[in-house]
Amino acid sequence: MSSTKSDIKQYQDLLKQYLDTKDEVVLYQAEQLSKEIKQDVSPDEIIDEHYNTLLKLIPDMDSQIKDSFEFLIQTMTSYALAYKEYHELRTKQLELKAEIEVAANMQNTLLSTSIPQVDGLDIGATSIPAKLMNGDYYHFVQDDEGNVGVAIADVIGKGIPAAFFMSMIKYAMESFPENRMYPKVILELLNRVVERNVESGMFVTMFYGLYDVQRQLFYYATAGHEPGFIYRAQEDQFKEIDAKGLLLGVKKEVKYNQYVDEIHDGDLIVLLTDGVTECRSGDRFIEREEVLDVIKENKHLPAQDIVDNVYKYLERLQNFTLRDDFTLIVMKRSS
Amino acid sequence: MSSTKSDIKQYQDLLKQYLDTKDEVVLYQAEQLSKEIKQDVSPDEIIDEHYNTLLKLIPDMDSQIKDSFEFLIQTMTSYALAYKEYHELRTKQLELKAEIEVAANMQNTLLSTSIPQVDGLDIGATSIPAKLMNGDYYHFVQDDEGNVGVAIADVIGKGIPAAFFMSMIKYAMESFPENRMYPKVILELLNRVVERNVESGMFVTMFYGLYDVQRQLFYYATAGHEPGFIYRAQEDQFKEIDAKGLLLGVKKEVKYNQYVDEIHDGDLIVLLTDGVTECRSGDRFIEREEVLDVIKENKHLPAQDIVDNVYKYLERLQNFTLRDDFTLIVMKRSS
Amino acid sequence: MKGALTTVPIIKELDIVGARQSGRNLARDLGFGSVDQARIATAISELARNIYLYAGSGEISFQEVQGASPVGLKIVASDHGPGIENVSKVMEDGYSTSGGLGAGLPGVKRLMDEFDIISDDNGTKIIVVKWLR
Amino acid sequence: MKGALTTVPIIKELDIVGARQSGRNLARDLGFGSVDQARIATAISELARNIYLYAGSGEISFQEVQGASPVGLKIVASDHGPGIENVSKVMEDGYSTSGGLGAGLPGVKRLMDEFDIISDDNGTKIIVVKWLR
Ligand SMILES: [Mn+2]
Ligand SMILES: [Mn+2]
Ligand SMILES: [Mn+2]
Ligand SMILES: [Mn+2]
Repeated sequence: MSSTKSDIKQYQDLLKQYLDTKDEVVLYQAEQLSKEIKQDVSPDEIIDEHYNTLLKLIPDMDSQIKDSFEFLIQTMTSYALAYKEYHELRTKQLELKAEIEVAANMQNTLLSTSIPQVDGLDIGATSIPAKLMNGDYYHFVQDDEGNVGVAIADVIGKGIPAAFFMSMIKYAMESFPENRMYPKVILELLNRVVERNVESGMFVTMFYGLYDVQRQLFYYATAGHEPGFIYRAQEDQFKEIDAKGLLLGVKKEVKYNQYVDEIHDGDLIVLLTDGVTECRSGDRFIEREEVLDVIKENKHLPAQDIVDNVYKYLERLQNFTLRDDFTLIVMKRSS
Repeated sequence: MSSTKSDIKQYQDLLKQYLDTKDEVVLYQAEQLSKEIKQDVSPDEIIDEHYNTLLKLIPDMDSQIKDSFEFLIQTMTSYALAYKEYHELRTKQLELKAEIEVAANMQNTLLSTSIPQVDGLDIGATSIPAKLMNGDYYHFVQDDEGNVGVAIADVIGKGIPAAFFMSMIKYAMESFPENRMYPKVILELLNRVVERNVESGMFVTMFYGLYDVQRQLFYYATAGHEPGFIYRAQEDQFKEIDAKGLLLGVKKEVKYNQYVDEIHDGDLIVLLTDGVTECRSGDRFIEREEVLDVIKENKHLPAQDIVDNVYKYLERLQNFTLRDDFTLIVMKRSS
Repeated sequence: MKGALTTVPIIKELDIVGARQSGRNLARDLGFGSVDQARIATAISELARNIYLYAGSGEISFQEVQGASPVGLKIVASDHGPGIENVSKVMEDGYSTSGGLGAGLPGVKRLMDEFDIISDDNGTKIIVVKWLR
Repeated sequence: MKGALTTVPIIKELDIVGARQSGRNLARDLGFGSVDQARIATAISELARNIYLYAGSGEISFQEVQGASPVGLKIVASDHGPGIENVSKVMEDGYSTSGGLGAGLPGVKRLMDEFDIISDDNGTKIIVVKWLR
């Protein structure tokens, strides 16, 4: 617990100056000084310096006041200790954070997917982790005929363990053949992968969709995933995607239902994770309608802008602290 | 930044008592009090309380001293902030540690491999991480004819990112077909997987061996991995496994050499990572010969006991603090 | 002064001190003690320095408010600077806006009871409140 | 008193205060200022409380020493209690020996300049030194 004795001298000068002038500018300087010396001087040392400066200015100081400083310094010892621990903790935290950041970057690289460029289908997507590592996941594939497969998934839980588990899902999906695969088949295969690692205690919700670009049909199946929406341009309203299916990893052999919807010009397909709909602002839960309203207001924009604007809107409502990983995909048919 | 006002009242009483008695027992009580209120009361609030108590005791306090307290409190604001951050940091640190532990358990489950039971080949293996998560990896496979494939690998680096990357290798290996695959082919395939994720900046050393149980032949190839040893029972000595090959992930298309050795009755195959051979005791590096001596002393035991005894020996030499992940495999032919 | 607004323009560095002084006077009038006065002054410094350093100019305004508690001091710092690109980033500890040593916006948030920020191409507005306890 | 040894037995709780007082007097005589006196007293409290709570009885001894600096105060806390089973664990933050709120041995280590500990079935000996700067 060493201190920069030269810096602390400034304390003496400023204190004298303040006692002479009582000027706010000196308090401002004291604040700036305290920021600078904070690293090296602990609070009990500040008080000691304060006391010594006063002693020089007022040699005949009341003996009670003198004694009171001994008492104050003893009380401050605990704070000095906490203060030292604080600096050590910061160093440790930075190391750990750096390690996790490397892992998170790696995850970003590993999980990266590019958004397919398709005539007549404009796609926007974003996925933002609440902590450093993401336990949400989205993925696009495109087959030879240009049809677009889209996966959106959420590991129950967040942080490092969830992210770790999600990388497993990714490798499993990459091992699938590249030709057109229907949503129900993919979920059934993935269910087996997750179930095989059931001891990990992790479960995954996933929605898988296949957009047939020739016939403008959207096939989909869900494994307990947060329902998405289809915006019907003609009716100017959102319809919840009504699908059912068990989470991945709960049972060994699960059969998933497959659904299909026609997509018309100006319609939007909105896929999301519960981090979008269950976000909270203080004590108030944000209603799903509020999210949909923001999408509607932005529906004339390119899909990526819609997605980005919804994120910005909800980020602010949540005071810039996400409570859960946030993933949103918008697919917009425009011929 | 709220404070427990009832606790802080005790400060006043103790200070008064101290000014009356100047007794060490009161300072002792002040120390105990400060430990108790530390959670809720920040250092600037302590000083404020101190000042107010003094004001009551000495109503005609020198106005310079009064002003000096305003100045001291302003200086303490930075410390109050650091203090609040300290409490938040402690909470975060505990959360993060718990998270990493969950991920480490998951990794253990995911990377688990069972040791093949083969007539005439006794296998022992262990892998212990230096930190919470393991950047070493070993894996066994067995084909229809009972031949044993063995992989041992080390990500350059340790901790979370290394462990994360290793799970990628695992999934890549699981996606390979199950029929008999030769070491060089496996390394060439894995090299492509690692190279494809080259932005991650991670490299992997790996040794892959295939034990032909019919003909008692050991085929192997290495990707820059720490050389293992074959103990020749007839000569009663260890021979370093002399193989060469580039680390995984450095170049796009790499061809690996494949080697083969005959294994005779009583021979041992020893595979390891550099965490075994490069372990240090204080300033002294442990010689590879020392490790081999321990293996030789234990060679009459079952393979798993050999492995466990070597670990115990080196763990103690290193003062129970591993500097790198530790992985050791022993395969013992006994007809 | 309930509801009444005091505004201090921030153009040169010395205006930071002027804003502190106004804020401190108002806080004292409202009944805030020395600790809170010092904390409010520190928050004002940080907000005003940000304006001075990153937006060039702007203003800090003060208002007496009622809400969670009968008396509160609301401080609004606004500028027409370039705006903050990544607000969440700036709200992280260790990512200081005013050159390393400052408390930064997370510090301002810790010093006050309420904190809100709006930032876009048209500038930045930060609204904070301290309630009298 | 160079090299001379003062020993304070720790048997009842009040002995903790006696050990603090002896340590503080010696520290003052050696030229330590108020801050270091308070830190030394706090370290002594922690060591003496550990003896009182976990070993039942023991002693704290003080000695003037020379070394890294011309003047230092060496404090030895020893007991014949059950010993500490896992020293690495006890030296971790958050694993307090004296019931949650204490600074624990990591705190003692932070308060002093040197720290050593020997613990086995025959008891525990903790040696700490504070150097005069
Ligand atoms: Mn999740
Ligand atoms: Mn979620
Ligand atoms: Mn490694
Ligand atoms: Mn290694």
